[in-house]
Amino acid sequence: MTTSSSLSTGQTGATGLTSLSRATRRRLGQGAHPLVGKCLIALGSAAALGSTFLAWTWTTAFPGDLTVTGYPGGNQLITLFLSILTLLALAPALVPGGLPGTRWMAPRGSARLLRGLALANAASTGYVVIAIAWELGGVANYVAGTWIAGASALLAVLGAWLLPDDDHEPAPARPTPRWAQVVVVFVVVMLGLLVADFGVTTGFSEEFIGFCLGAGFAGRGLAASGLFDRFSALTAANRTATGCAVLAAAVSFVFLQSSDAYTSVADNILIFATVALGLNIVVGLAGLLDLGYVAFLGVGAYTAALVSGTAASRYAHVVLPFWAQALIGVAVSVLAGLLIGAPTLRLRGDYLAIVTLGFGEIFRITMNNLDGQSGPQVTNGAEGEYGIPDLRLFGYDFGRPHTVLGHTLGRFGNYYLLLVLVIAVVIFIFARVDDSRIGRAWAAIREDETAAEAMGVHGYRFKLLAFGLGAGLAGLAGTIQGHLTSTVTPDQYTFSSSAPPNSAFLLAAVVLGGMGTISGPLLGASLLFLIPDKLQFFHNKQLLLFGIALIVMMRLRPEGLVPDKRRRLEFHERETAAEEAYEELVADGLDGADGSDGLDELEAGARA
Amino acid sequence: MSVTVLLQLVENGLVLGAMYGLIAVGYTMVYGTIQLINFAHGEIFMLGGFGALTVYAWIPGVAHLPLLAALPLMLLGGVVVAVAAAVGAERLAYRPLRAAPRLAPLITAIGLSLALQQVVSLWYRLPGGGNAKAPVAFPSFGGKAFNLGGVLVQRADLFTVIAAAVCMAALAWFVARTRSGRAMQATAQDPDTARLMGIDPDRMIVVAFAVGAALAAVAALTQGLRYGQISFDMGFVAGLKAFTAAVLGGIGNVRGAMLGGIVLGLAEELSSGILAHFRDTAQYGQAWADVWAFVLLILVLLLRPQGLLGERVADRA
Amino acid sequence: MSIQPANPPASGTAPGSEPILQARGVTMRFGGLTAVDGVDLDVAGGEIVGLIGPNGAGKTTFFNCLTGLYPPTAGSITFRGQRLAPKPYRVAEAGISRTFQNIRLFPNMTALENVMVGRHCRTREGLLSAIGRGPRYRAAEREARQTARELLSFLDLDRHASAIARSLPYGDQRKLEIARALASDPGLLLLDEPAAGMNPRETLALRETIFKIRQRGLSVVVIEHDMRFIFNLCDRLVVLARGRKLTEGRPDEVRADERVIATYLGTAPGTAEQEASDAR
Amino acid sequence: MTALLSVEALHVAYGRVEAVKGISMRVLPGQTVALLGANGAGKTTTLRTLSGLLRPTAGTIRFAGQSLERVPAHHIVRAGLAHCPEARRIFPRMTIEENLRLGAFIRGNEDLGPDLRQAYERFPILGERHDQMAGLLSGGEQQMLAIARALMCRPRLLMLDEPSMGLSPIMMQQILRTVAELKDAGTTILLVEQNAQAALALADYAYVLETGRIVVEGTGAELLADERVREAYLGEG
Repeated sequence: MTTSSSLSTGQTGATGLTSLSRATRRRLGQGAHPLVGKCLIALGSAAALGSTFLAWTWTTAFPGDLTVTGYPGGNQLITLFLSILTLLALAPALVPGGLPGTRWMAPRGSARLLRGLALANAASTGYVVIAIAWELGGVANYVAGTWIAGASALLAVLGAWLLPDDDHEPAPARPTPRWAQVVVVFVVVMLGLLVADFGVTTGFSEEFIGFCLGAGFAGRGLAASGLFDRFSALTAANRTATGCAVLAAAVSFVFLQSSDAYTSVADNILIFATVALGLNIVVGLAGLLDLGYVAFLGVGAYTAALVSGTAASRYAHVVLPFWAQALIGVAVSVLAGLLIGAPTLRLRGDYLAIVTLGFGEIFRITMNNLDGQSGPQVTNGAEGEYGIPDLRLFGYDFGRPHTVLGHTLGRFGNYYLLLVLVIAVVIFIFARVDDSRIGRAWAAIREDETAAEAMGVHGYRFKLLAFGLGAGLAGLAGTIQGHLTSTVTPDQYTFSSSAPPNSAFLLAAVVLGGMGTISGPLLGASLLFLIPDKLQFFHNKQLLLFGIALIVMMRLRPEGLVPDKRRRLEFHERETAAEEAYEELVADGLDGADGSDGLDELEAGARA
Repeated sequence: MSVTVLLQLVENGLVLGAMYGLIAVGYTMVYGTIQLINFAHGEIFMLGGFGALTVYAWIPGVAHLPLLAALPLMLLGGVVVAVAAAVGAERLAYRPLRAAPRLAPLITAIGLSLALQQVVSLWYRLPGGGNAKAPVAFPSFGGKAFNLGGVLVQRADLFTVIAAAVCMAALAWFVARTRSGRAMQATAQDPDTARLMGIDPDRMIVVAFAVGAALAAVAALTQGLRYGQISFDMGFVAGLKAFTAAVLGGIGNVRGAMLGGIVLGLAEELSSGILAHFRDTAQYGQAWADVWAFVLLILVLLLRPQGLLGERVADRA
Repeated sequence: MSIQPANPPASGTAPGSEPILQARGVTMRFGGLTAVDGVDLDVAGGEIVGLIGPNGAGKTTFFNCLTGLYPPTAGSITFRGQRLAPKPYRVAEAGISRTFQNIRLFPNMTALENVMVGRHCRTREGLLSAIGRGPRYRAAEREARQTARELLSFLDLDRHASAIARSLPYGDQRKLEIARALASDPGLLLLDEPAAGMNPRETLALRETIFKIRQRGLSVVVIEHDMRFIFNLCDRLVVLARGRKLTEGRPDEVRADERVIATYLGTAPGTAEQEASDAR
Repeated sequence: MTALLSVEALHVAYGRVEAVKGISMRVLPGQTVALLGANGAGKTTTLRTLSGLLRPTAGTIRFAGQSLERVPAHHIVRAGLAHCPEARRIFPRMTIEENLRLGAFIRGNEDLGPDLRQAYERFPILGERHDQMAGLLSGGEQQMLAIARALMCRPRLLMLDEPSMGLSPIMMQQILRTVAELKDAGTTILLVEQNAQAALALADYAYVLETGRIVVEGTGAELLADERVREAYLGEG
């Protein structure tokens, strides 16, 4: 959480820095030859690279053991990787127009790419250098390698800022054969997997923070250089290949793991992300604010638990196969969604927010009360349904280790593969529905419901559809979650608690990630899960930081980390003041609104 | 079921409803002026309680005063803290988003609500060394309850009802009779034309936030006195209920908020009380009170979405 | 969609042809205020009717009643012999489409998407079909896209197809609204001040466009203040004043009508001076 | 005589759409100035900019020696510029008297008795129904209320935006008569009016707007005789 917030503030800080220094840069740029900048970058990055083979401190007290000479470890790996990247990124900047064959690296100009990468390296390396002094008590813990690492990373940044701006419109991509495109997509996705794997398996908070800083700034640099745009154009042109690549990468993650330690983290992220995606259909696509969404996850989990032969269940003798559990779980969730949605979706959106919030609370209370004391014994009350048996699907027992392709899959590994399948299904549904008659109807309702209805869109029906679909997908995730955690308790499904998923975290994953997009909630959910998981010192402050992050995000980047094109326009509408044009042109341009506004007022007056 | 029991339920419901009503006013006033569900209002209520407690616990001597003498000081403390928090939130969090799409301020409000809860839970310290992670004790009236023909009226109940009545009368006077009150109504009805009258809408919005916060602080005091404790997370359910009350009464309507509060309080007490009274349904009583309150909200939205004192439900897209 | 004669009918309701729209006694009250008071309106197939009257006469409110935005307090609206339910999406399905006085496009969607939304009620594909994407779905989607492109080029907007609606020039936004309205294959098009904010050249082009729309077999009802535009466009004019129908007839008849001059077109200079000196 | 209000090269835009494209005009103390033009010509935009509800993109507005381009709307009233908005915009859920008192908001807690009495004398119907909800008044009565409300702040310049809009001929005449009375009483008035002839008969000076620009200006009598005015207004030609 905090990293994401510090990330976003860091970003604006960086933007501020960029604009502030633009004038300075121009002045310097006239004096200093661009070659000076490039030399500094090369020198700095090379020295930083070299420093990773030196010791950075003489004590093993700093996590990751940075005392070894000749063999980079811990945070040094990040510095090593970023230094190499920076050196590579110099290639398109070396001669005007770029070294032949490297121009693709910076479609919009290489200066921004270099600045981003140099900054990423400096932030990540600088953070370690400072952390060494901070945690171990002073610069006495520095050795030569520390000084070299810190100074050279800074040198590279200095060099990057001496470079003149060379932003330009990206040249059109050269036509490449289909097979080459597919290869590129696969390679990039696999690289992405390695980066993600590194992040998920970071062993201590310093490494994770270094990773986040590096990845964040580097990502910004790549985006600014136009590489991301080019890659997303590539994926858009090769949807099936991208889908296969991502699926393959996701599956191979589990084969990179030697134990279940990080697979369980990945399982939790997947559950969280799946539900966040479901919520994104409701919030992002249909524009309905659901504050009790986690309850639908709970409905699915409880329903599945009740019919799977759970020991503590009233219906312990009912043991249905999983496909039946899933069907029932989804059906009950959809039903709950329709029951809540039907009366409220006719009203304006704010009511829905509160009613869903209330529903979340009611769900928790009801599950608590069906304990034999305050109501019939169904759910075992606050203690919850425990002893939910492991999943069994086509004779495959998810509780036992299986050897697949010579790799032993543990319990969490089994669930991981199933969850990848589920999230793939959710992504598939999300993408297809978004790009269809239904998706267009949702967008239209979000933009102007009255106009949408006048065009024949049955607003209520489509809102109800979104609400029911969202509830069903959450319910589906819930049916698996119950088996995975083997216990479901009412307190797992509250509005806010320190552990995701809960309604507030889900909403945050969507909002911070990017409403209406697929990758946004995935990124948001990963960050929101990993940050508290990796950074133990946040433990009791994460809800606070997370609340602050929501406020800051709405102020600075309301469209989220991965913005949807349309959303971005929506949120920055007023800045371009175009919407006012619509409104005001009525008030004035037409010098005679047929009095309809006045009539509305009158109508109100007459009723009062 | 005897009349006395029924009357006792009615008494409980009225008192509870008076408290809901006091909080609901804040929702209604803010909604009426800027169409924002101030999700953090429950936390403003909670902060009011802690403000009052701070005066009691930390200002030397206050704890030794007779409670009735200490109450005005505590009330002042609560009101100051709640109003400061609400006005600060308006200024720093909401105002910059005034032109943003509706979702932005609403999400901000959610963030604010979580952050405020956590600030209290993490950093509030009692003189004795306790913290506010769990409910903390609040002074309460000693002494026996008044017995009115079998109906027990606790001292705190009396205080609640009187406080609510005074506040509502003062509010009614403020809105209907004072220049600022009229200006606030004007801003709610037509902000642009209000500006043409020389009214600064920003000021009026601040007034709406402040008045709502002050009444929420009064409500928090009554809550503390009745239950003998307050907690950092009490704003969540109270806020939810109060919002329900505001919708019941017709959101945007100040008198409706009080009426809605009382209807909700009565419904909650009567439904759970009557259910608890009979053996067959006893188990669906107290533990389900929140559920019945919520069912009522759904019913009202279904049958009369504009609320009991129907202000218009603005559904223009 | 029924085929209508391509050549414009003579002014007035063509004898013998059953009107496609029949509004009878449409009344809309807001509390104590009667905004529309017992208005009758018949529109024949292929007819262009102008709806004029002073500001506040209830023209837009009448449109809103016709399109189900406001359920009328009294009166009935029959379209192609079928009584209309006062729900906007039902009205659109029945074949009445409209534009708005203040442009109400979906501002952040592309022009093409805007028009495709207009096609919404002529397609049926549901959730499962959208997920499964069978041949039926693909065909329907292709058809919708095709129709939308065709309409964009009909209104000379092809170059804007993938532009975000709100980035379009004002005049083109008005035209895009018409394209969107046409996408639902309506039999009757209601245009609410389509020429507002257009320059004289654009207004002239708009008139030609409306004639072309009539040639597609549609009837059109237009609210407009630009008298030159309306007199040269419409077969028949209906004048509303204070919620009531003041008069109706051919443009030249209406133009000569004393009452219309008095309430709308303005009193003749002589009487105005008289009036003003009275006022002193 | 120095102008009470002078506007130089005023531009106003909604986003990218420019609605007022360089208007210059003056209002002398005691004058009645009319602003005419077809729908969409930019009349209301001009008034809304003068009263601060909209911000000009360029140009200057000087009122009684003070520049107003950057002054917020609620301070402009204090300078003595009252705006009686288009479509009346009374506060429907307040009584007539409350509406009037709001008109005098800037005067603080002064005794409003004399002003209220004057308003009720001018419009007896308002006096008779002073404690009724304003939303229940008919259109013409609402217009009277709106004018009376604007006068409550004792403005130095009264801006009236289409006071006769949507009124019956009789009511329209009555409102115009009221405007004439105000003029005779020495009120400085900036009038936007649809009934061109009547407005010109009242006006000392008038400007005709077309798509955001002034195309004709002159004294009322001059414009009354001008064919172009009729053309700009009725689209006849």
